[in-house]
Amino acid sequence: MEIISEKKKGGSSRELELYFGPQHLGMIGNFSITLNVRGDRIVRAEANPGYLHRGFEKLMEGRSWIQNFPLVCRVNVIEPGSMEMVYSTAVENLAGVKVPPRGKYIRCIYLELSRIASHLFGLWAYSKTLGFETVGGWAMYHRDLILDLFEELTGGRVYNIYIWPGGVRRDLPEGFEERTKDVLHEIGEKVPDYNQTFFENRLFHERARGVGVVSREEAMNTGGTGQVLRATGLEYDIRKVEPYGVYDEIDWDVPTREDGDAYSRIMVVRDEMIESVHAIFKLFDKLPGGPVYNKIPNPFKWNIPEGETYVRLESSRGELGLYLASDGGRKPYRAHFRTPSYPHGLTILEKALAGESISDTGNIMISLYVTAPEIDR
Amino acid sequence: MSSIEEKITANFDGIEVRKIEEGRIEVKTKKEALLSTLNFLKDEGYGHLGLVSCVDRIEEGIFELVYILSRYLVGGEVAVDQASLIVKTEVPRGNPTLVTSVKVFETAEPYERELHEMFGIVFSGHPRLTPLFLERDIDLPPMRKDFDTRKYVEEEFESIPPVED
Amino acid sequence: MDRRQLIKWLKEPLKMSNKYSLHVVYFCTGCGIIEIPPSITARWDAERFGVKPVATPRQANLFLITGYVSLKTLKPIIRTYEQMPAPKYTVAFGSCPIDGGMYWDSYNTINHLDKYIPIDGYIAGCMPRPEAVFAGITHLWTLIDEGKADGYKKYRRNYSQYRSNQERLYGELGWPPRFETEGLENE
Amino acid sequence: MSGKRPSILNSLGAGKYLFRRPKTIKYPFELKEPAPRYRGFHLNDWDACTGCGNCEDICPNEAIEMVEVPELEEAPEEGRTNLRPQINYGRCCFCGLCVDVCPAGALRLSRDYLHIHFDTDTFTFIPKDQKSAGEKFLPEEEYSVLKANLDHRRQDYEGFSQDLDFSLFRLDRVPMPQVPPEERKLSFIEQVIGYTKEEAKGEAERCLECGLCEDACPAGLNIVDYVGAIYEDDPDESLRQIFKDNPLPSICGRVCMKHCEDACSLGKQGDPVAIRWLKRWTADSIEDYKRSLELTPGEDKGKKVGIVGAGPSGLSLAYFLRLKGYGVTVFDSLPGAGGATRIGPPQYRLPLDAIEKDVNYIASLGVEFRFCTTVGEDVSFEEIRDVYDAAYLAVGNSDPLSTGIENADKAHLALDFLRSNKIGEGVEVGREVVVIGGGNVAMDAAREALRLQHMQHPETSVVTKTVSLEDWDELPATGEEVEEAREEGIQFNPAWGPKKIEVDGDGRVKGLLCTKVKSVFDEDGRFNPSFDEDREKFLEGDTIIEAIGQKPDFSFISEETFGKLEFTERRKVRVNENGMTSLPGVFAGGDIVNTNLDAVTAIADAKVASEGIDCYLSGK
Repeated sequence: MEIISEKKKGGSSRELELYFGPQHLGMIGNFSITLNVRGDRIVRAEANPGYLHRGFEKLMEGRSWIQNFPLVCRVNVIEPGSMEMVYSTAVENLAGVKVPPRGKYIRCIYLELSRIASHLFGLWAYSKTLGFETVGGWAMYHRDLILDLFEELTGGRVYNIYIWPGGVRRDLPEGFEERTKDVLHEIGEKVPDYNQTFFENRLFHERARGVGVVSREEAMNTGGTGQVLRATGLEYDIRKVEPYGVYDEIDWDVPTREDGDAYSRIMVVRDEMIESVHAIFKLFDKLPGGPVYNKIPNPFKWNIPEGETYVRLESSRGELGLYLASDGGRKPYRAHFRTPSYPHGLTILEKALAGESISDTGNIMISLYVTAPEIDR
Repeated sequence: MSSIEEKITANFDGIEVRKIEEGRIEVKTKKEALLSTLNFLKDEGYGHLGLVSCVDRIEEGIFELVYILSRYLVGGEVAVDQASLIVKTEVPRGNPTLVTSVKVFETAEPYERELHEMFGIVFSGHPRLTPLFLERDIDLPPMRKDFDTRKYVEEEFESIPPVED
Repeated sequence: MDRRQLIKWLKEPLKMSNKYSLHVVYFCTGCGIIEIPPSITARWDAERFGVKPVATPRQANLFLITGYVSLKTLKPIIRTYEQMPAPKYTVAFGSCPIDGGMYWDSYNTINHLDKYIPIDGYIAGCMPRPEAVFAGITHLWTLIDEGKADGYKKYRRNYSQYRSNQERLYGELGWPPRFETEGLENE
Repeated sequence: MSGKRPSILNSLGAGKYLFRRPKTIKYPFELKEPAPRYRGFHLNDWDACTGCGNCEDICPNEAIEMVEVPELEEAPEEGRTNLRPQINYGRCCFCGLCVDVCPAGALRLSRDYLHIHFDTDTFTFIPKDQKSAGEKFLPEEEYSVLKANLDHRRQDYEGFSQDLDFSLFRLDRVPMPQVPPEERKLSFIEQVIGYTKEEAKGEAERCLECGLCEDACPAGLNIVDYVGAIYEDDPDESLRQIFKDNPLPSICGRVCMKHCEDACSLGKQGDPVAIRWLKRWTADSIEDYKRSLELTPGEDKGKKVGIVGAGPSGLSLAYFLRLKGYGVTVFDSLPGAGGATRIGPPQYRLPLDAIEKDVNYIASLGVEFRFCTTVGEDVSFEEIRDVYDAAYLAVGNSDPLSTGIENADKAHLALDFLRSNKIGEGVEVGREVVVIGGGNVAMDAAREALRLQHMQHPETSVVTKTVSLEDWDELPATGEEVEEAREEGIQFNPAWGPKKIEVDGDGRVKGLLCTKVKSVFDEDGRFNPSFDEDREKFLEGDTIIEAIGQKPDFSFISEETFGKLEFTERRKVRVNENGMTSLPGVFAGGDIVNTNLDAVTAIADAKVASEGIDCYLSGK
């Protein structure tokens, strides 16, 4: 993209300041971007987060270890599963709690299911922004089928509050495996329709190719992880780089693309969904018996020894980390979530939007899968 | 090739390196030596700054800044099973000023803005140290330990009367 | 349409048409917004209740405040509410607008939403499921029938109290008062 | 992929869905049943709920508040309050932690989720259970989705409920190492060996800090604090908390009736916290109380108090008064302090050195003990009333009762039997012993007799039998005691009344003739047993022990002062709220005043009397 020369100050190309504000049809979540545009070219974009800031880390310092368990899954509403997993793993590292093997498997099944649900939500948001209402309807319908599975497994549709330190909260209800496989088969049968209607649709190619390009060096310099990196050909996936749970016990591969534009990111998301569906089948085949939960000490008296830990895992949008420090007391001393949308939404988005047209703002933002609650915490 | 610990201790004095858990190595440096340490580590391949955080050690009267570095690539290939570094430095609570590390890691720019707003740490040389999240200007930065959020809610919000018809 | 509905339509066509075509302003204020896409797409289909999302507050008459309200979001909420044309209704989702919910002790979220803008209906749940949303819509219908959904009149009547509450929260707001505050209390 | 540009018409393929059935759930007409584990509004079974408040403590959003429900009856000693959780759905996040922490398993979540209203006050609700509250719940046919809200919900629509292997508390107790029955019945070694440090910490960690035990304890000990201090590795702090209300931890740690454990909320579905054994661990693990207690007698108030009887009540009063700075002299006819606890419970339950440990500490506070001095013989009660500014009657029930049946003189009296075995020269027992009585003293006598039999007749087969008026479920002895006695092979004959002691030619006891008991208490609950005369039974036995209770012995009080002493209708000394009897300056406590007849209530009376004496003597 050539940079518009400074000379043309007056006339239609004088610089305007527009608010792609919190209340906007193209905006998913509560986030606002201040666009300095000349004509319909964005000269400079400035992200303006903070609309969903609840001061999570301050609240966590005021609650005991088990009281934080329902709070922590509310950091990001689109994929609560990975938040619970990162908090539980951090607490287990600090307190030295072991998780039984069946518990680990159920955790990974639950994480993969919430990854698919989160990708389907992203697909709805992206296709809606590009005008494909039907594809959005399908994605949301399939996501709702997965939410019914969550409701059956954990008792809650969206906030599942399921993974807690020591394992998972309840065992699988009987018949859960068959129903999950039916839902996954139904989604699997729809993939050709998705491809034909959306992924191989020329309109999508026109709108997404070459838009919002983030090169590999740029992504690596500004903390990009997840699809942003994998779309530039780098197989950087925390489930492979730092295996957790049972991801190293099943074989699956990391889909990548080359160009690093919106198109490649969405195609990486699509391939990841298909990969997750296969992973769940493999996990169910190797599901061992036995307990799913090692009882933690009495929650009112649980003093976790002094220390700190940094845990990271692969959420649907990139590397999700948690720096957790304890001073030996009943409450966390400091918790800081490293959420994937933070660098994507603040540094990479501003770089990617520069020089693009206004109509592609929503397109680029959602292809980077920027979700507002994660940035503000 | 020698492990990263020896390399660090070889090149810097007055630095403590300690393995705190599986895959995590803690590197404690002085405030002044921070930028050179980060530069050195970046050249060593630790190009991924995951997080810039701050722990308010109120008893010792210091802010403990935490930089978490991991590796993207090892010799061109994706870095598998590589330990991450937790680089720590201390800043007195009295006047918490520190040189910005945006020149070394561009990722640090929003994190430092947040720490400025939440703890009141001034990063000299930062391109735009403007508020990021908060709408109301609270006199005491909210993430400090001496800021009591429940008392703040009691005074500020509960005191506003409900609307009688 | 059974006879009773027909008589209602003939008697008050304006209220009935207003009731059965609630246009929701598209503003994702809180975490409850994640239950709105399933409600408006195929599986739950809010269109059967006449609920359709629209882009700007100018075309909307229902404002769904989904979940907690942080201080920075409250300003656009108040502006959006004030920009909506007269017969407008607000429905608040979940526990947070009622009494603070999970973030009751957070320095950046408000605990009682009805101190700043009038609310016609609260839906319990954290967060409410699509069925609860539709039950909320039918609750709103009954309120409109009985003429009790008069949040906007209450806003105008007690505008000085609302305005003073808002100003106590933010110091000075960036826009002039919507209605003249003196001499309006007794209207 | 990027070579051939896909045609624009591809997406028309989606047209085939035009002719398929829509997947919409037509909500008000078609209902999607919530999952069996759904987390909706709360259900609370009021019969099981004890109002312990654990749900209120665990709730991260302070949504639960314990509220008094007047129509429920309160029973602190059984650990039931009339508080019930009130849920504020303006705060609740439906996480279910309260369900996982409820020790009684009373709180569950239902599958109801509909409540819509314009008034925020209706979102606060005291959940009731479907069994008792008809008006709160609709039967199946009347339930309609649009009408459902907090006021009326569907009957037995339980959702997320408790699962004991996922609960936030541990139901089973850390096992206490004890000597097995076959081994312990051969000697007097202490049966309960005691916790190690880790075991004590593990047991103390179970306590949910709900405080039901503190309401049930007659002496109101700070149980949550001292158990918490054990968990925090601080036995000194734990001892300080105990000594605020109870100066005899070593004694009470072994023989207390543990009202607290009956009230413990964990006891509803599992083993209560072993509070008594933890108190004993604190007392045992600290060698010298003095170093960790740092208690000094109050500055001298120049007044002296005479205490008659060095039992738990007398000793505690001495301790409390010394802290207030009064001079104290304790009179007791026994050679050592401890009163009933000294001569009653045998060595395997309460060894003498445990008693001495507590007594020595109290003595070190400057209490003057006058042992082997019987009030009424060596010194008169009137003398005490004149010399001392106040007197305290704590003589306890020291006079054993006899059945008065034929040849009753041939039988041993339980108290004398136990006393001589513990501090006297001991008693010879035959090969078959029959103990008359069903209380704790009878259990002690029977188990002690069994041990003596094994020691005095090593190789021969010996048997001990007990006969009691009460049937199995009415036995006054604590369940544990009866259980341990049966483990040791003691044969029980419940619901049989003693009629006549058979004696052979030269006066040796042959056995006991008993008649069947129809009922022990008459219709308005007073003790007046009725017998079925024609059903009789003969129990062989060469030694008979009578353990049917004790009564106080007021012979040391002169006639005219005794006349002025008022009694309640249950023959207990009447005392006002300060513990003072009708005689001015004379206070009373212990078994002669309260009806629990145990050490901890005696200590509670002493605490009340210490405040009373302080006010009386400083003229308030």
